Amino acid sequence: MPEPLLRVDDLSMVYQRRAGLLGRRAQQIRALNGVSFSLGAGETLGIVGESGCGKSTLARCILRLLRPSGGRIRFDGDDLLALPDEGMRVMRQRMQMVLQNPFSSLNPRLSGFELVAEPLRTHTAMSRMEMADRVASLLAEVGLGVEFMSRHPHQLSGGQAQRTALARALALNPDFIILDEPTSALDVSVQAQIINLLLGLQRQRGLTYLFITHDLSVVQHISDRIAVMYLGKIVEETSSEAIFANPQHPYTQALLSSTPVPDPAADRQRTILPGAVPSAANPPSGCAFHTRCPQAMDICRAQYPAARFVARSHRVSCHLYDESA
Amino acid sequence: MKVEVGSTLWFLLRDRAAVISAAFLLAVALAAVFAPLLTPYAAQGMGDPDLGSKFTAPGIKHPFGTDGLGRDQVARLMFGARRSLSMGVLVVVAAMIIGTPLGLIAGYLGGWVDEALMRVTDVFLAFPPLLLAIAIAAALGASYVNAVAAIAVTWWPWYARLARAQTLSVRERAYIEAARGIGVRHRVIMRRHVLPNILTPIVVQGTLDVGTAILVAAGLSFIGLGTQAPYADWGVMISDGRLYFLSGRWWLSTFPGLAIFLTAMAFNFLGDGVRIAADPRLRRVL
Amino acid sequence: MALLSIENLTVEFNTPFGAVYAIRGIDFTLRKGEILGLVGETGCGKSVTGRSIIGLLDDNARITAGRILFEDVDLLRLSDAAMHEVRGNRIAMIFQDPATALNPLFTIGAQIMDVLRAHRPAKRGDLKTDAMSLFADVGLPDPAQMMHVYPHQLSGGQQQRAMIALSLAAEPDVIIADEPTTALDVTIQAQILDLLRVLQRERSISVILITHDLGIVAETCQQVVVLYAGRVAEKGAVEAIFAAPQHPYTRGLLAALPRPGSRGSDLQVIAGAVPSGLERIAGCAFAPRCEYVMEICRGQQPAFSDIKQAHQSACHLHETFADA
Amino acid sequence: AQDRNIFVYAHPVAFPNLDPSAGNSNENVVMGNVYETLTFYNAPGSAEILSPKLAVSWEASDDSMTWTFNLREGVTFHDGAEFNAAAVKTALDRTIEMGEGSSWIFGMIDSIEVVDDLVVQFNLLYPAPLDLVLSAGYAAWIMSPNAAAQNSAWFNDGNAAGTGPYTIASNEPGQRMILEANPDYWGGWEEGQFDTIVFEISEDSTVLEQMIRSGDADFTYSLPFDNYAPLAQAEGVVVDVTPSFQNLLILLNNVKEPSNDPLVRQALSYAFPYDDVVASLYAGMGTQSRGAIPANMWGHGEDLYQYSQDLDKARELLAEAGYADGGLNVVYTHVASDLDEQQVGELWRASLAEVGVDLEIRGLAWEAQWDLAINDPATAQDAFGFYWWPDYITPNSWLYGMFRSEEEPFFNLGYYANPDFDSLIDEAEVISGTDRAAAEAMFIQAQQMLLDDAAAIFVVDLPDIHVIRADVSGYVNNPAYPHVVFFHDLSR
Amino acid sequence: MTALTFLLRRLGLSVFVFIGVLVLTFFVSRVIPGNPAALYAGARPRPEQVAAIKVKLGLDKPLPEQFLVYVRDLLDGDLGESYHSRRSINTDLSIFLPATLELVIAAVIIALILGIPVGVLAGAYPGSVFDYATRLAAVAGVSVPSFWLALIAQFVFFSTLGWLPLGGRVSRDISLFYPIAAQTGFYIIDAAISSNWRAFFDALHHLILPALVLSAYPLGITIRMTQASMLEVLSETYITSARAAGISQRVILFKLALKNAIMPALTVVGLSFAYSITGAFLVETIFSWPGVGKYVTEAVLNVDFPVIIAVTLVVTIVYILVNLFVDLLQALLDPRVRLG
Ligand SMILES: Nc1ncnc2c1ncn2[C@@H]1O[C@H](COP(=O)(O)OP(=O)(O)OP(=O)(O)O)[C@@H](O)[C@H]1O
Ligand SMILES: Nc1ncnc2c1ncn2[C@@H]1O[C@H](COP(=O)(O)OP(=O)(O)OP(=O)(O)O)[C@@H](O)[C@H]1O
Ligand SMILES: [Mg+2]
Ligand SMILES: [Mg+2]
Repeated sequence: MPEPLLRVDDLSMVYQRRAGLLGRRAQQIRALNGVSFSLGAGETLGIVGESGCGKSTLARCILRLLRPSGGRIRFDGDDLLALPDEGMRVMRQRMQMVLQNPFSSLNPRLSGFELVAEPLRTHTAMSRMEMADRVASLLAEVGLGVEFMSRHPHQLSGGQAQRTALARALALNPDFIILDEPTSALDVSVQAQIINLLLGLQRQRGLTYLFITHDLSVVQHISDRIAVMYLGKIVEETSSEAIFANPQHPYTQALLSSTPVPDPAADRQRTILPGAVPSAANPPSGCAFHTRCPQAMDICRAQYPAARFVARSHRVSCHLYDESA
Repeated sequence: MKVEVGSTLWFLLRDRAAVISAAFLLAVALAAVFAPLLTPYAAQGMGDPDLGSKFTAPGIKHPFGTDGLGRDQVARLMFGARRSLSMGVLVVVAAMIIGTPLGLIAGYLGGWVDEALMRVTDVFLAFPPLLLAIAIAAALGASYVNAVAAIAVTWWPWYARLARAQTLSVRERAYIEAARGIGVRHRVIMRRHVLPNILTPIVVQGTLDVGTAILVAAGLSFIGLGTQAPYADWGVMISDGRLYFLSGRWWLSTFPGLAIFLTAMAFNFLGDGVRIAADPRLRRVL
Repeated sequence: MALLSIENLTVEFNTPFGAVYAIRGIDFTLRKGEILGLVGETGCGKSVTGRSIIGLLDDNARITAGRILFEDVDLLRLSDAAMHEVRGNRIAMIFQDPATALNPLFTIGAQIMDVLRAHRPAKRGDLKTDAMSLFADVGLPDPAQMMHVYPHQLSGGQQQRAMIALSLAAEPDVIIADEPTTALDVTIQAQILDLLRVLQRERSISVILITHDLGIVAETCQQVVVLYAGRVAEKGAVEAIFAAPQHPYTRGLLAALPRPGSRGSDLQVIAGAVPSGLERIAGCAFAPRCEYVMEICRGQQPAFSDIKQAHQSACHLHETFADA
Repeated sequence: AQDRNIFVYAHPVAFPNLDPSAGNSNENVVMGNVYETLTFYNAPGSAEILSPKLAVSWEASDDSMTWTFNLREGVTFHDGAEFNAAAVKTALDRTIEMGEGSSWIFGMIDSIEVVDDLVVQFNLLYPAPLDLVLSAGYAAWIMSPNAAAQNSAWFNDGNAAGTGPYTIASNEPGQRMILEANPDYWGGWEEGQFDTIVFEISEDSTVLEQMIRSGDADFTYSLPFDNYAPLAQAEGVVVDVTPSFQNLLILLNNVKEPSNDPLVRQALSYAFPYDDVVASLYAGMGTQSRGAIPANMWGHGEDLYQYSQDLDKARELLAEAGYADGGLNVVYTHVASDLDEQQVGELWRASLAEVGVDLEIRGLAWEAQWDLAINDPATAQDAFGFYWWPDYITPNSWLYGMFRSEEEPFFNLGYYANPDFDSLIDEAEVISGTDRAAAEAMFIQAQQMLLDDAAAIFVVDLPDIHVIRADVSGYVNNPAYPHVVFFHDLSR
Repeated sequence: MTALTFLLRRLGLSVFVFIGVLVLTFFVSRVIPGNPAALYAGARPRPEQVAAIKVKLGLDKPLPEQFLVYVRDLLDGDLGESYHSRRSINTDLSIFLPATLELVIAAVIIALILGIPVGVLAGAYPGSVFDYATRLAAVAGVSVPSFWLALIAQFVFFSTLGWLPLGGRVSRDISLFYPIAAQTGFYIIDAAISSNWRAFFDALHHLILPALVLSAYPLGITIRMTQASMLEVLSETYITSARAAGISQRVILFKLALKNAIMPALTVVGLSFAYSITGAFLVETIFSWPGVGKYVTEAVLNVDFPVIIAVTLVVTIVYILVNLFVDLLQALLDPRVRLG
């Protein structure tokens, strides 16, 4: 098996939040707790999970916008965590990111040209003319005309802004793009446009995506494989088809049943999970899900279930499958 | 605070108080600049006495009367405007130039740099400002420039604080993270992404502050630590006239006082106008 | 029985760039005890409709035409004082982000007692019992404790429950819920929607549920009104509309949703973008994006077709069909 | 209690230091009524220069080296202690030992001896007019031995024990001080005298003026000169103008370019607008100085040369000094809060501009101004606005104080150095006790040297201007005790 | 975390600020030109005297050593002696500080009592005539030079109308016949606790004009801040939701919104309070009010640096305390702020 493009091993991240007015007492927030996965070139991995489960933290750690507190990240053979700062800065040419809210991820003071040209300016020695050409072709690639070079973000619609953000991410011909909820802020009709665009780009350029979202139906549409996160851990990972057809983890099952289906005739036997997602500052013992799990057992309170393969490339962390392993 | 220049201007122009204020300030500035052309008493404006018309009450010849050395008060006011206005503006500009980068760096870099810079700022903030200004002006010697420097020294921490607070919020914006994700250097991020986005509230604050700076400068001049004779600024004029105020020569302090009052008001209205116009949440006022 | 009916409601906003035509004449009816879904994309006027009903539009709003009949009284003609009586008492409202809709500086208990007090002067003891029973009704744990808890000490779902308790305090007939679950996680969303359904059933409260999620409408509502650019595109019973959407916009919306099993394929899209609120629209607002667009669409605004009583669509296509 | 006879003195500054050994400033207005000196300097125009106070008579040895004072009998201090020779020695020894304030006026005293209960003898180091010295308005006060044992803080907390007609009843620092009559005063009391004195302190002359106008105060001074004329018209108010012992000079820097050139100094003197200053700034109430020593003092020379404004002459002199085309910059410093000094500068500047001299006016704190002058003559100001008044009343105070050359100048801040001048005034001082006429001639000759050298610009002999309510009788200004009102002399 | 430990921690942090101010003042005050020994010596000292005093005061020693000596005395609670008045600074401040505090507190109370309701209403009815009038008043308040306003006020209320006294803290008659027994140094309080009502009303009478003049700035600020934060708060969703729940305008404005809006106003008023203590000096001079501002201004002009340092330190402490108070108040008002 060839080395995957991205390989994350046992990644963990603890935020030290200063508490109180003086900030003398640190509060520890375990945002990531032993996350491992790998991603082959040209593949799309979807990450789903509820708010605060650590999706964005994962993205930031991979790009090393944050320094993880443990684990390893290998990108195309390089150990990202071992790279010097300047090396990492250069490495970022190959890995880009598109964020949830297109408006807040575009500097309101810059024009479309300046925004898209910024990566070029940072990493290449192109002349302004060359940059203008390149920006125009990038904009065309995401479906925007040259007039968008002079538009400022507030003059854009949500879809246009997200396209601009994409053009910016594509500027340096990256291999790998992290998409952190790129469509959550958009309307359905616009969401469809962006998803189509992403799919098209992937086909043309052979891009590798890490696609983060909390919307199961979106993620399954675009991903080859899906990882479900709960409170800093991946609880289940399998192919996009299997997640719908054969969800194993009780959380995944609940998630599926909670997701509204636009069909009043659909057969509805909901599992409504009680309670709220526990705080990462203060996670439950054992399996973090046991506080809400309809099938919780004694062992769940005491011990975190190790990941097991219930099928080929179907990984679950749940004590329910202890025997079957 | 996202600013759309167009709509800000539109709202600003709808704010009658701000427009009148801007017009008033423009008039004062023009009167100051073209004072030699506008008054027949230009030499008196710059200090030459005319003992023959000492303490003339306001009348046709001298609409605002004359002072103890017989100088036309209108001319004195016009020439005084040069100093009073420029003192206010220079103080604020100097304070901004010192404070903004410090606050930006502290806010952006955080950590011990922030800690150190902010503690220094705290010390300057805790220092009674007028007292510090007086002490510095006294230490440097009384003069126009020193008064500006003295007040600016007490003023920059406010801008450092404001710039830091703004930076802290801008730093959390996704576009900063996006820029870092692209690999843009910190220096460039600070200059290109943070600075322009924190500038609006700082400039708004600056506009508001000019009025107050003029007041403080007038206070320093009032106790003799500002502009030196034979020149005068408005604070000096109030101070010089004060001894005679209740003894029938009311015009000496009244007019320069009014000048300061109206000018400070105009800056406040203008600043308020800009603040409101630039902040969509506040636009309801108009 | 029509509890609330909106007739030709038209709302504009004054802005520096001219008038924003937020609502361009909408009609729909809410019946007693039903949940009506108001769906549409961003900016199509959902919230403005909701706020018009309860009389809390921004200061720069102008209602230029229409009536809002509540038990046959036109709310738009009520005096401030009379409208004040309606608010909370007869019609209540829940907001999108419970974190911002609760006053951070007062305990949940204090806030609910303020509402109770506003509607019937009573002794503190009574208020407290009532407040606690309301907390119990919306499924908040430990109601007594809730009296002393501040909003930030609750989770998002609990905050929204508290908000719902607040809106129930004066036993209103209608609750307008403006995207009550958009800020919440799916699992929590399911809880809240469930709560709304229970309340509707048990107290026979009518609900206007504003959302942009067709899934929620399908699962929760009996009736649905689809808005597009400040107009009603299609309205009717949920089953009818989802089974056979008539308006090209509704069809487009449904088709644009990713569905299980469609992985990797291109989604259907509605080309173009929603018209700006600044534009006056002569014909059908959807015409520029409509794949079935005809000559007439650009010049004349379509009226509702009477497909069935329970299902109406504003599209010339059906008129053509009907004529034909 | 309201039937008290109250006199209100609206006073322009707070009392800095109430220790009679150390205070040498405005607190003299309190000291002069609470404490007394051995001798008293009479107001000019009296038959005698001195009159007895706590001493009833005194005599000097022929060489003026030993002075014997016979003290007044039956005097007690406020604290009950008896006034006698020992008390005098204790008090003056304290002052000399502390060495603060004006105590240096006792520099000639070698020792003080108690000869008898009421006889005290002073042995001097060099001949000096000790009777004059002991009449001084500063440092010569006699306090009770108990008080002498206290430190400055005790006095400054509002305590006092002298022999004077009044005692301090209460002190609200910075605001108000109340004196009450000492019923046992040796001078006795008569009907109509004031039993309560209130000092109302306000730095704001406007307040002072309003108080005297409205009858809220009986006495004040230090109003702007321009305000006296209208005030004199007001009913029930008398504006009392008499010559003082104080004058205003502008010390010119005698060692620094360009004013080290006598021609330049003369030109500066000729360019000074004397008439405008006297007539306009001082509202005609002062007189242009003639030499250094004011007119009401012996040693004043009525025939001395007096500069007057003559711009042509000034131009000529400048041309002669090599400044035909102007290009001369002169820095004038004044006390920042002193509007009179400032306006002197403004008027002078306008005149100087006409002869091509550029005057820069700089207002400074007195300490800063003094510091600038004393540090280094090369960086000092060129012209220094300067008031002078004598510590005890002798003409040499002006000449010695401001113009005698010194190793390290202290108040000779124009750095005037002329050995002939020095020896002349030294000799005059020695003979002044024995041959007043000869000494006076020598002082006048010395002043002529100053005028020839244009060592300074002698601007104006200042008046003492006091405003007093008309219904108060018995007031006579005594410039030897500046602004002191001897309340015991007054009645309503 | 209890309020006590919070206080202790905050104070701990303040110590740094305090030391910074101390160092800064000490060295700034020593570079002011002038000769403190000469000042100490009196009006016209002899060179020998000055030299002797220099030694006596330790001014001949190197600066760091002088600083250490100063700090040692300071730790003993001794602020030193004024070179100018030769009085103990502790005593002086015990007289002048209460005088200033009395004035400044009165001004701040006026500002809050008047400013908050006015600001609330102005914020509630934007665009109304009342709003415009209020804006004008608020801007006028922050723009008027206090020393000029003081002159005008004297002209109107003393010279023209004769209603109020020209200056001072109490009338002479009170000092002579009904003296106030000093306890706190606040005349109003001292007179009240000794039931000296004549003195009480007289002191109040003297306080009105300077306090009003001094309140112009904090009043303007209070109105402005309250109005601005009201505007902001009133557009918050929780206010809309309170309206939707049918809560009356009065409750919304003065209970629900005000609690959210009041903090910024209190914060700036707190700051202006601390600053007024020295900033009030012009007004103090004009009203012959024997306060700290006047005291320290004179000290600066006289290079009386023990006084300069002492007053700076005292004002810094007041500043720190006021800030602390405002923080505590905020913690009290806002449950989200944890006293951690
Ligand atoms: N800078 C930070 N400091 C401290 N804690 C943080 C920080 N950023 C995130 N967290 C915490 O870490 C946890 C994971 O946050 P993260 O943003 O990765 O979640 P997410 O899955 O992206 O959620 P969402 O769906 O809301 O975007 C949360 O509990 C969050 O509160
Ligand atoms: N105060 C206002 N001033 C100007 N325009 C407004 C105002 N409030 C709303 N609008 C405009 O009215 C239109 C309808 O807004 P509304 O808030 O009802 O949309 P919505 O359907 O609720 O959208 P969303 O899903 O984003 O909440 C939008 O174009 C909006 O910009
Ligand atoms: Mg996230
Ligand atoms: Mg909405």
